[in-house]
Amino acid sequence: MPAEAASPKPVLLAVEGITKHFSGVTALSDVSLDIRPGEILGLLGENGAGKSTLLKILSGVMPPSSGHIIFDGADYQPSSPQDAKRLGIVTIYQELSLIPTLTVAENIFIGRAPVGPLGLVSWRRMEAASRDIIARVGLSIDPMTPVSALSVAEQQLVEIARALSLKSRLIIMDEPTSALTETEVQRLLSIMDRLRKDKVAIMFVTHRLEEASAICDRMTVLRDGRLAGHLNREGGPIALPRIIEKMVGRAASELYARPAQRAVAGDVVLSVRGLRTVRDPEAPHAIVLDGVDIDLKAGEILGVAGLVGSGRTELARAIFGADRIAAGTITLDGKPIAPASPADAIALGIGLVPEDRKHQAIFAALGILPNFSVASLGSFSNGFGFMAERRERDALAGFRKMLSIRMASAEQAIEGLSGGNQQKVILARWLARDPKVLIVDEPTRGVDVGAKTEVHQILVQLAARGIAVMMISSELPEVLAVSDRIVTMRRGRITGQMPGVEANEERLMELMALDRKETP
Amino acid sequence: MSVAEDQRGGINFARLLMSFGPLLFLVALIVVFTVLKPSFMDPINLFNITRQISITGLIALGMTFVILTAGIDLSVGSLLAFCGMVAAVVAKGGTANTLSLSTSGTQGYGWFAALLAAVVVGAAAGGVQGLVITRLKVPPFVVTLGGLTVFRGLTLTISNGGPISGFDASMRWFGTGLIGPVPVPALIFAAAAILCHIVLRYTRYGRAVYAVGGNAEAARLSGLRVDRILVSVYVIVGFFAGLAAFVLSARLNSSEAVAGIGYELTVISAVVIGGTSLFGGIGSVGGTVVGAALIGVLQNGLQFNNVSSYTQSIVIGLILILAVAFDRWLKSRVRR
Amino acid sequence: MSVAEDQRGGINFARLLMSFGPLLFLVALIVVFTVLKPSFMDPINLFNITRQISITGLIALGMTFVILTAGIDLSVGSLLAFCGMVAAVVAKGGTANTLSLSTSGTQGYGWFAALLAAVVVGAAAGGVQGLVITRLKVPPFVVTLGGLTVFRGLTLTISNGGPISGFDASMRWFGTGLIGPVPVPALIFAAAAILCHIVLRYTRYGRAVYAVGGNAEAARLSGLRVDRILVSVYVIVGFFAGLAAFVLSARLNSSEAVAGIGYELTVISAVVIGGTSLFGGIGSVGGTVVGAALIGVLQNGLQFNNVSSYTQSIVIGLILILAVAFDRWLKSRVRR
Amino acid sequence: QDKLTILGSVPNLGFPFFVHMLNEIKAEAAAQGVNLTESDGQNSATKQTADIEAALVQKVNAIVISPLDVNALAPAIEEAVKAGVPVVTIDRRVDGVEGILAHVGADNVKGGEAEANAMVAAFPNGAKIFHLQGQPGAGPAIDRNKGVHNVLDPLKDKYQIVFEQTANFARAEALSVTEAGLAANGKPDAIVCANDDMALGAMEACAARNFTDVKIYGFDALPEALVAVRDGKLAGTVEQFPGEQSRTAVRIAVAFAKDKTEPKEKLVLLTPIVIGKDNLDKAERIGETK
Ligand SMILES: Nc1ncnc2c1ncn2[C@@H]1O[C@H](COP(=O)(O)OP(=O)(O)OP(=O)(O)O)[C@@H](O)[C@H]1O
Ligand SMILES: Nc1ncnc2c1ncn2[C@@H]1O[C@H](COP(=O)(O)OP(=O)(O)OP(=O)(O)O)[C@@H](O)[C@H]1O
Ligand SMILES: [Mg+2]
Ligand SMILES: [Mg+2]
Repeated sequence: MPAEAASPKPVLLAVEGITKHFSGVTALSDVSLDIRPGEILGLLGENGAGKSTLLKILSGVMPPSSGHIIFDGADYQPSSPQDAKRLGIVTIYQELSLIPTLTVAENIFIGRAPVGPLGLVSWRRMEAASRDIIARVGLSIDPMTPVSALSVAEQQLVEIARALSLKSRLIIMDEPTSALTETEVQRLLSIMDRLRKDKVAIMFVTHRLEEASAICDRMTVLRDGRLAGHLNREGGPIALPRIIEKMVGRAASELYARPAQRAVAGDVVLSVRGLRTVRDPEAPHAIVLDGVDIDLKAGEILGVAGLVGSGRTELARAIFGADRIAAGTITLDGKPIAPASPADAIALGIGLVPEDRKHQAIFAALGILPNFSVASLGSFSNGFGFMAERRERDALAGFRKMLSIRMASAEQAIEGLSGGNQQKVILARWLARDPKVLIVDEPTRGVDVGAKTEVHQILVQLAARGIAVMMISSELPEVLAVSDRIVTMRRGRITGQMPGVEANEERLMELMALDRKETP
Repeated sequence: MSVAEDQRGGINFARLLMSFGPLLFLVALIVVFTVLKPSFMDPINLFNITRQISITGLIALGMTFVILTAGIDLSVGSLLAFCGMVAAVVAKGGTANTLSLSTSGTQGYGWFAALLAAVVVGAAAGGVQGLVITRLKVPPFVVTLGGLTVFRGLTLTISNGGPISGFDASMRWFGTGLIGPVPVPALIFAAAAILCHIVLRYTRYGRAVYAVGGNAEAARLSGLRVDRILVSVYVIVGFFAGLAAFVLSARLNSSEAVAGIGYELTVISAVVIGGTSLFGGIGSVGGTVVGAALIGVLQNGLQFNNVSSYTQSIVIGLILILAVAFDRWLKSRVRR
Repeated sequence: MSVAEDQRGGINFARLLMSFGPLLFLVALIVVFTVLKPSFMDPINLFNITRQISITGLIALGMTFVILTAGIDLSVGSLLAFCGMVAAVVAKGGTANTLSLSTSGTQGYGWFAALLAAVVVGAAAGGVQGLVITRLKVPPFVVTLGGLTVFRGLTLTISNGGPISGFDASMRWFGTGLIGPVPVPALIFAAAAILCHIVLRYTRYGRAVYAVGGNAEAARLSGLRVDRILVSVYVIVGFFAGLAAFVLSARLNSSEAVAGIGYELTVISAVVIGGTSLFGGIGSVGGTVVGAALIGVLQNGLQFNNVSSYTQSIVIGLILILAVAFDRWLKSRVRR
Repeated sequence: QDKLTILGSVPNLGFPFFVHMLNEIKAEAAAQGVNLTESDGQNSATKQTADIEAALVQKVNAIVISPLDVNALAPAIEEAVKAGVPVVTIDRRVDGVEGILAHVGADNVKGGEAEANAMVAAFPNGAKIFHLQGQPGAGPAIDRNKGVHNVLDPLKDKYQIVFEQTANFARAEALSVTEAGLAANGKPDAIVCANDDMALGAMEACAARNFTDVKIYGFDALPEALVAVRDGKLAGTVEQFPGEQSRTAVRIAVAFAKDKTEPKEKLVLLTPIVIGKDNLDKAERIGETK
């Protein structure tokens, strides 16, 4: 007894010399770290550094090639996620692990639905309980909604809510905030703080360094699968430049820097008036567009800010012909257009990088090459319909360099790339088309800090070439960093607009939450 | 049944209508056939129909579990024949190719042993297929297609091609008996359907089946024992193939080596027409019952009106497509 | 063939091995059969095999397109019978149930018209099914299951159950002729396979087929006309069913109403054994050819050794499962 | 005016043999002035049972049926007998049911024996034989196979079956099976097939190899086979007089249904014969070959 009291903070989990090989790739090499109860450990690193791989090993999804793990003083070799769950290790995965065909409530109670006296599932109790659980993360949707009807952000919140509702000693979070806006992030951080006080250990992965800096007690940084070092909170939060230096291995360059000189925006290319979209009764809470007016000029980057569910994605999809329009007009270069399908919109010179990469953008089993060229099959083929593979490969090679895409070969299945690199391939897909209007929905979701800067530079370059770029983003620093002009949305309406140089986080937040003021 | 319930277990009118496609269609068919020939509604005929659908219906219940996990079982027809032959051997007390319809002189083990043998063999055969699917990672389509030919071959080998006929009255009761006016096979089917409905809707196991079908990887990450659940659904469908085999043998007073040929398609149609998605995660027992009834009513009704066999094929094919198209159309209407 | 090539068109040893599961298995089977009976390797027998697999093989080529889009076509067997009957009617110049095996006295339109009729009718029937799938949003399984019974009914109606027999020598050449030592059907199959390989591997259309099967929503958002592509694959499989029907009729010198029963399962097996995923997006023509050959060699080899038909069923079923299990095992080995 | 209605049920209208049978039933029903309800068993005992049940609900006056499977259809036929509906069976005899009005048939076992005997007669000094069997498990396949073996098994020394395989009653399968047999065993003297479709398939396989002197025997005496027999391409085919059976059955059923006329014989057995080039005129459907 006294011996235990002597060390008030024993190590909860220790990773010792973990190595993981995939065919040809070494994802982790001799990585060690530890975490104590009541501690938030940030796990940071560039895309493909091996963070998710490490977390998957900890949660029993895959075994390490070598090395071992100690949990609670005992050897820990989980053979499946259940083993981890039983020990109180709960994971929020980077690729969301909800069952789309089931309701929110069932997803929260998967495998542990409340049962009545006969051992039969009590739907009523399940509904009531899940309503409380999702309320904790600030969601107010009907728990009987199928998950397939939720936006990515809502799904991410459901996943967080589920993890929080489990009795846990260690919570592993792999980019839980990648689709969230400031409000939800703040709520999550305060929940994490409360858990810390309850002596729960949290391992936290994010590419948003401000968040990490704000909440983490310690950080472990990975670089190319190797341990780059540990950082400790000394008095104040861990400073960003220190983190970046550890991550990229060189001194931090300035991030989110607006290029001083920007071409003056040209004529209006795309103009939207009175756009309305139809309500989908499968998701009755869904905010639909309620008369949106917006102009997009050649050579400008228009940032679109808003809270989760404000209708930004809806706007993008409507312009792109992916969803049906109930009312309103869209004009491109002064001519009214009515794209009935994405194919029509693309033919008119519009491109869209969708927000849900896994379901809407990538062809998981296909190679990088076909993923890259799928939107430009016409320009990569000859008159007889045969693919001009050399041209295609050369183009991909160009973008690989330009976007520094980390990949083994053009044949590699895109599945095998880290999330950030997948995103770059999707960007390359649209850059190859050289569109007039490019809409990017959460373009840097899950993209590391270095690549993020690259993406921003690419967007700026595109604008400089005269392309009209509309960027939807939930990260205000990002919106502020690259937008020439910013509009804010709230409940399917535009609530304000201003030049990028005049904007700051407070003004935007106010406009994004405008109707609090509006309502008397 | 579940087709009319919403997720909360209550009744929701929009959903009721939405999920009513096949049921509405079924009602419409019954009305049409009754108008064409009022004796269609004769209780005897209606009970005939329930008895007729009970065999494929039983298997379709099991198939609902399998398809909910995004699997498929093509072996059910052959497995039915195999279990039927096993039941016959047990009931008659030997593999002798007994063609006599009389039971005198046979030294069998009684109906209970025969029933037990049929369902145990069915469940075991299903389990083996499930293990091959999960352990050797061979797709269900391939494994059960293999099963289709293997079980047929085994059946023919046991019986040396011929049927085994002539069971005692206690066994035959399960195929031909009545309780009040209701045929026993129909009662067995109804009881099994209610049981399956409860299992799928109100047990953790049932919800796990839906979860595995909705997204197997996510289900695994959520801590479900995906492989065990997958094996279990093949055990269930095998069990039902065995039960159906017993009822069929009792009804025909004979187990034939050629029984059940082509049943896999009828059974899968019933499930799919009932709204269960071949990609898993979506569907219900109520839908399957309606699907099975739709097929049964259609066949009986056309026969009743003396429609020529060739025309029957054409009409049945078209109406099945129409029924599902109507369902999709209804659902898309309700949605907007 | 594609199984051995990597995406660059070059040879990559790991990939070669990985995709070699069924091919290795095929080679092993051939070796075993040759050891059992050396005359198995007699060119006559080998050409027999190529001729035998050419009918289902042709349809399997078309089915590869369909399955690559995550679709399925169960109607191919019936459609084959239907197209064969149409070809016969055109070749014989009428629907009269002409039984004469000689062609004297018939006033037909010649082989070219018959061929044209078969493939046009096949493609059109496929197209109609494709439209029902995409416009009415009825799952392919249901539509083509409907098609299975509809086309059979139509065939029986045209022919009134009987065969139409006796074609002229120019038509029969397509089924029985030889070019050098090689049977014409085998050459047709080989040419079609090469064409399909090129289309899927080297054209824009082929890329689109893989994309639609890989992720239909992403394909739509990438500007592909998903519905058109879906319809097109059913047109293609229908075309091949028509072509196969023509070759089969030419070979048998007769078009029968009962032709092609159960072909859907053989054809789908060939595709799936060849490594094409029923969930779409993954697969190759080379794999399908190997799958078809595997089935053909297995059947022929067992018959060659006069294995009893009951045992044949059992062995074929087990070996199909084994071949795929072996393939999965190889792939999982290469992966780590 | 109460016109009588009878049910005419055959096992599978996918096969020309049964199409002919049903056509003859139809013709005789028309001649007798009764309504006919048609039923196609579609190769499924449950379907044929269901059809009988439906007919009983509709109160048909008599049933004429060729059962798909004599055992599996017995309960349904028993039900009909219990309901007081006269039943006449054609072609395949149901043993276990009391009270069947009459059976008109030709025994498939006898047919198989006739077929084998014809072959034996053609090769008095023995022969090397291929045997193509019907669909495994199907009634006629079992019976015809039994008949062939009844004759050939005792003569094993002289008549060797070197290749015995099923071709599922299908022409395309018979063609490829025979091809395999020819490649494996060389040319046989005779090929004995369980139906005409398979015989015609075997014939194509032999023709492709120029083995024109192989004697091929079929079963069912379909018009197409009769033509081939006439042209010397098939050696023979077994005639079971399905048309005659059908017409007789309908006459018996209608007579009883009208005024309870008991049939003269409860069991009318027609002896199957083998049709060769010399007795083509005995074939029931020779008229259909022009
Ligand atoms: N299943 C797999 N098969 C092959 N390689 C893989 C697999 N999973 C991951 N990798 C590789 O392992 C490396 C580490 O990937 P991991 O997903 O752990 O990165 P990460 O740090 O989580 O990146 P991100 O920030 O982009 O999510 C990458 O190079 C990736 O390509
Ligand atoms: N594919 C979809 N199917 C059904 N409903 C959807 C879909 N996408 C979004 N929604 C619903 O529409 C609403 C508006 O979401 P939208 O994605 O347009 O907002 P957003 O401003 O982009 O916010 P987010 O950060 O959630 O993407 C959400 O509440 C969501 O429930
Ligand atoms: Mg990651
Ligand atoms: Mg969005």
